[in-house]
Amino acid sequence: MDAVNWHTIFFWLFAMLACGFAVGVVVTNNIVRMACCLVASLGAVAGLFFLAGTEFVGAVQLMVYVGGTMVLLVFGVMLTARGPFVSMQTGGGQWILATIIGGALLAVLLQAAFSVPQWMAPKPLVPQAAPAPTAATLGLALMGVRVDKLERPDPVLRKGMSGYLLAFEIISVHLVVVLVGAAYLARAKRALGPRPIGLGGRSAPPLGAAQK
Amino acid sequence: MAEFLLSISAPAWLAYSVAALIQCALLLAVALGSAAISIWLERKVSARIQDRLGPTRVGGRFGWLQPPADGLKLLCKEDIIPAAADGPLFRLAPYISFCTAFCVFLALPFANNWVALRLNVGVFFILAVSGLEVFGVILGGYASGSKWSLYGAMREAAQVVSYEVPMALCVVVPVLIVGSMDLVEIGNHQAGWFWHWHVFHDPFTFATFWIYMTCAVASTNRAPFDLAEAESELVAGFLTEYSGFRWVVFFMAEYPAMFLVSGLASVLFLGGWNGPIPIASLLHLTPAVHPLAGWIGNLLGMCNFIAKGVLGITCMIWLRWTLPRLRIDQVMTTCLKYCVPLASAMLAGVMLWMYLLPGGVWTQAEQLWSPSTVNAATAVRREQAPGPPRPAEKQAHHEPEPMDVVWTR
Amino acid sequence: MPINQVQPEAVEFDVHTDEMLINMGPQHPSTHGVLRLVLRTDGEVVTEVTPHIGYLHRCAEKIGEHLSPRQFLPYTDRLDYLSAMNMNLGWSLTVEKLLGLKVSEKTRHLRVIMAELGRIASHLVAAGCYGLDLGSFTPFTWTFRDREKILNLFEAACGARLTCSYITVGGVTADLPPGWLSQCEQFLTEFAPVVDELHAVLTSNAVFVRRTAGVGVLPAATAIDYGCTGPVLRGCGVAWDLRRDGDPFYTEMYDGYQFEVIAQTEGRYPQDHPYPPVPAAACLGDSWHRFYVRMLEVVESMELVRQAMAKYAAAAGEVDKPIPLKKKLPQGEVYLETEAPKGQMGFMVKSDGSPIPSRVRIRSSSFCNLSVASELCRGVLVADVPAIIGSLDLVLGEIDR
Amino acid sequence: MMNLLTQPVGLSHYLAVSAVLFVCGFLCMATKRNILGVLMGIELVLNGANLNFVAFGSRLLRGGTSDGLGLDGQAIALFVIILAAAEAAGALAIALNFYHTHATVDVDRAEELKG
Repeated sequence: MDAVNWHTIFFWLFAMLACGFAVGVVVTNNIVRMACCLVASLGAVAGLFFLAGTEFVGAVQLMVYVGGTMVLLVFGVMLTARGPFVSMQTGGGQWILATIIGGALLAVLLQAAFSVPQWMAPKPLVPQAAPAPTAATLGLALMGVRVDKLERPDPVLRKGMSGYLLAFEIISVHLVVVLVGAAYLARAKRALGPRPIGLGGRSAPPLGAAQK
Repeated sequence: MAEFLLSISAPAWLAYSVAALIQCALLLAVALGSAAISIWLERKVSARIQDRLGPTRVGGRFGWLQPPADGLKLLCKEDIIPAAADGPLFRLAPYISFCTAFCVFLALPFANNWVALRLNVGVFFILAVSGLEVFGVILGGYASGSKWSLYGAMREAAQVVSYEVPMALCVVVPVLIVGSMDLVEIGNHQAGWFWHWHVFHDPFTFATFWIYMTCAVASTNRAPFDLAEAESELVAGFLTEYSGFRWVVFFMAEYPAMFLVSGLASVLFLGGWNGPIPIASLLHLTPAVHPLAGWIGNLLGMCNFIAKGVLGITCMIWLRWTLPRLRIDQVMTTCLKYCVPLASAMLAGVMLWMYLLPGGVWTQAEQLWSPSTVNAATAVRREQAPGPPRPAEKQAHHEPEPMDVVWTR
Repeated sequence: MPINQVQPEAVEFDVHTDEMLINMGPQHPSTHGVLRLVLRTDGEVVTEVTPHIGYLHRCAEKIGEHLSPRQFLPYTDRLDYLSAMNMNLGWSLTVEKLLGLKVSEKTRHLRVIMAELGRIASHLVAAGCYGLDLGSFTPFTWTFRDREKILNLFEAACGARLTCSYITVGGVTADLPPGWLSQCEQFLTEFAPVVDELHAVLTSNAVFVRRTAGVGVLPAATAIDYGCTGPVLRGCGVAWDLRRDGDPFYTEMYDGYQFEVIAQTEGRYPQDHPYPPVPAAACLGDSWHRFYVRMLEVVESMELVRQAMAKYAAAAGEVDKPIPLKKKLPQGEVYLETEAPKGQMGFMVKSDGSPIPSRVRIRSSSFCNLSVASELCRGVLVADVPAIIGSLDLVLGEIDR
Repeated sequence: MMNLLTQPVGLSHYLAVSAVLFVCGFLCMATKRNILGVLMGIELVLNGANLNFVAFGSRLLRGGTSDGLGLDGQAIALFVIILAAAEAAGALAIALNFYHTHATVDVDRAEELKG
């Protein structure tokens, strides 16, 4: 009772949330509820990131993933969710097959996760090794400067000072390309025929002016 | 708090739980209190604008008790869930909104180091979590099973996601000046007289502040950007089918969000707890003199901070009751064609300024006019700043400079 | 967003969604009563608007065929209930024309006072509600504050605020009480600066201009084809006002009055000077012009009230008393249109010689103005629908009768 | 139970959570017929992988002076998140287009290219 490990407690809390909602995503058939479960699951994973001491990644997860991507996804769900398409049943056979394969995969992964004794529990933290502010080092790493590697006592590990500038640039360009591409793809052309409206079929007023 | 409990030999788990609960309760009080005060303020300010008196009877002449009375009335209302609604999601949605609005307060500092959770990515955390509030609205709108609600939800999604971009760009500006995303550090960086505020740092930050306020109004869904609940178009938007308690919960999310964006504006641009006049340091109410004095100084700072937040809310209310509502395409145009490019330009401008003229306008001015009588705070700041612009022949060797700067923080 | 810039029929949408049919009304905050609009929408874009009416039908015309004209008068209050005085006037003049009755000078000027005050009251509602339609609540309270002052004047004159039944066949129900004219003068003095305030928060407000200028453009030819009248027609630049161009039996009521028809002709408004200039984005016939015409008419009506008060005070004699309740009507048929605040209000009375008309028909201005709504709302955004409907200034009591 | 709460949590536990997420995502991809459901499965899988990267890169979990992946883990996680966002945008555009042409979001109905 004397040594409640808060890290452990919150880990279990977030882990249960993440796993539970992930299972929820699988078992729900309603696409909107699936999206909600996914949001909750991803949010819990962000909590795990915070627990692991990577606050920046956690915040990015919340902002980009949960805030951005999921809104996008929900948007998509709403645009396409109509009556009969909201839930689509999958055949029992497929379910069984998928469960078997998934179960096998899970077993392998769990076995691997718990197979290394050093991974089971951390060695006591050396006070000096308390996590330094990550955002600045991470930012510098993205700009190609690896200040974190300077600290390494082992000269062998100090090698590979190169950061992620190229990757960063490529991803930036990639993002732009994807945005443009997505905007182009999502367009759908459709010509509206004249619709009978109200009285008389006279030519409509210059509505173009209404769109200024 | 926890340390105090530990010192009277309470068990560790109890000490931490109690401390956490107290902080939660305090934050909840702030969130709900800000909602109550904002609602009262909204009624009174709008009444004044409209040549009315507003609430005058509940709780004395000024109608102080109007918000609780409103709440009580709404709690007594019938709780309706439309037949076409998606029950669980419909019930869940308001709480998502409220929880995220409340969660943001975790990282909002009220005075020097008076913050529930001091994160080194505080600004970013706040932006990220406040962006989640839209989820409750989208879900509520979708789950209501009403077309008007769906419209509201769609508008909200489009608007909030878009306005996050310029808002983040604006928020980056103070972060750039301070070199930290820690809100406490950003606030402390502006200590002293009001000309140390970031809004007066240089012309670009001044412009950024107004862009930020525009985006803040838009991201909290206040008029003239209140398209998600536009009552003359969408009946009540995503709130159409909500009634009673759940409706209250949505409002309990909206008003704290207003306080939050004003509070964030105050920390980022308006000095946070550092007043126009540094009362605390003038009265020697600093921890260096006595811990209690520091505590009182912080209390004054908190009052200062809250006053700025309320001022921000008042401005938003003023705006709401003055302007007509924009159309959805105009809202998006404002964001994508004006706010984003302007904010980007301001960011670039601040970068340039930081490089060419480190420190703010007033630092430069002080330096120019009286180099000998620079006060201590400015000296410290100059020490942290990248130093005066170097002569042209040294410009070639400036590459390691930014790194040094960031790294020394 | 160049939607249907050239060819209104061929619309190309970017991300288009499923077509949705939405009921706007009859319980919608911005349909001004119980109008029901069925919107066919694609996302935010409205492709078709179909008005459905009749929720307020009270058989007014049929009732008129069972009552004598004076008994029918209170029913006319309920046609355009925002300007009951003008409805009373239209009906009374129609019956008077059938009777061949001429009212005295004093009565004539009193009627002008009331009709123009009614016009101001109605336009104030239109302006305030239009602000409300665009999401601005404050002007609404301001206009209603000043409308209340007009209603106070009405109450002082006839005892009723909304359903006045004051101008009646043959005259008015009672002469003005002592001190009424000075009260009215005081109101006009107090009200003049409010108009400027309204121009500040609405007419010249940047957001307001963006929401209304170029929205719902109604070409003059279409307006005439659909029978649009009143400020809707004058907003298209057609200088047509029955107070000047109407039936002589009606126009002679305004004999000796100085006023101009408010419409932008040759690129300018007659009262251009002290009011906000026409913004560059506005084009003739759009919602902004319709609103602007109403605001200018308010000022003009104030001027008319001032003139009428002077003439009334100067006129000798008594005001006319109403005709006997069951007075026999001469055989014949009369149709007369008057310039009500919302447009041309026409009453038709046919009599076979008995005190009770054998046929009563009412031509409602809002009805014709509404009919153009589906033309105006094609291809606009959802938010523009209230902006357009509001600019038509409809009142359902008059449409459904 | 109490034992569970007092014991420190190590890397393995994070890996286990990530495994669960990964498998759930996999199952989602395998069993959902809705194109958006499949997309959500992909997001889950990516998140499972991300959790691995972060856990391996975390000093807190390793303890001592060992850095493991160190900053690299975080950087890769960041890239994954950003690329996932890009992927979601692209996939959603495809889904919308698919919906417009087929009036359904059922992936089993996309069979024009079947030989």
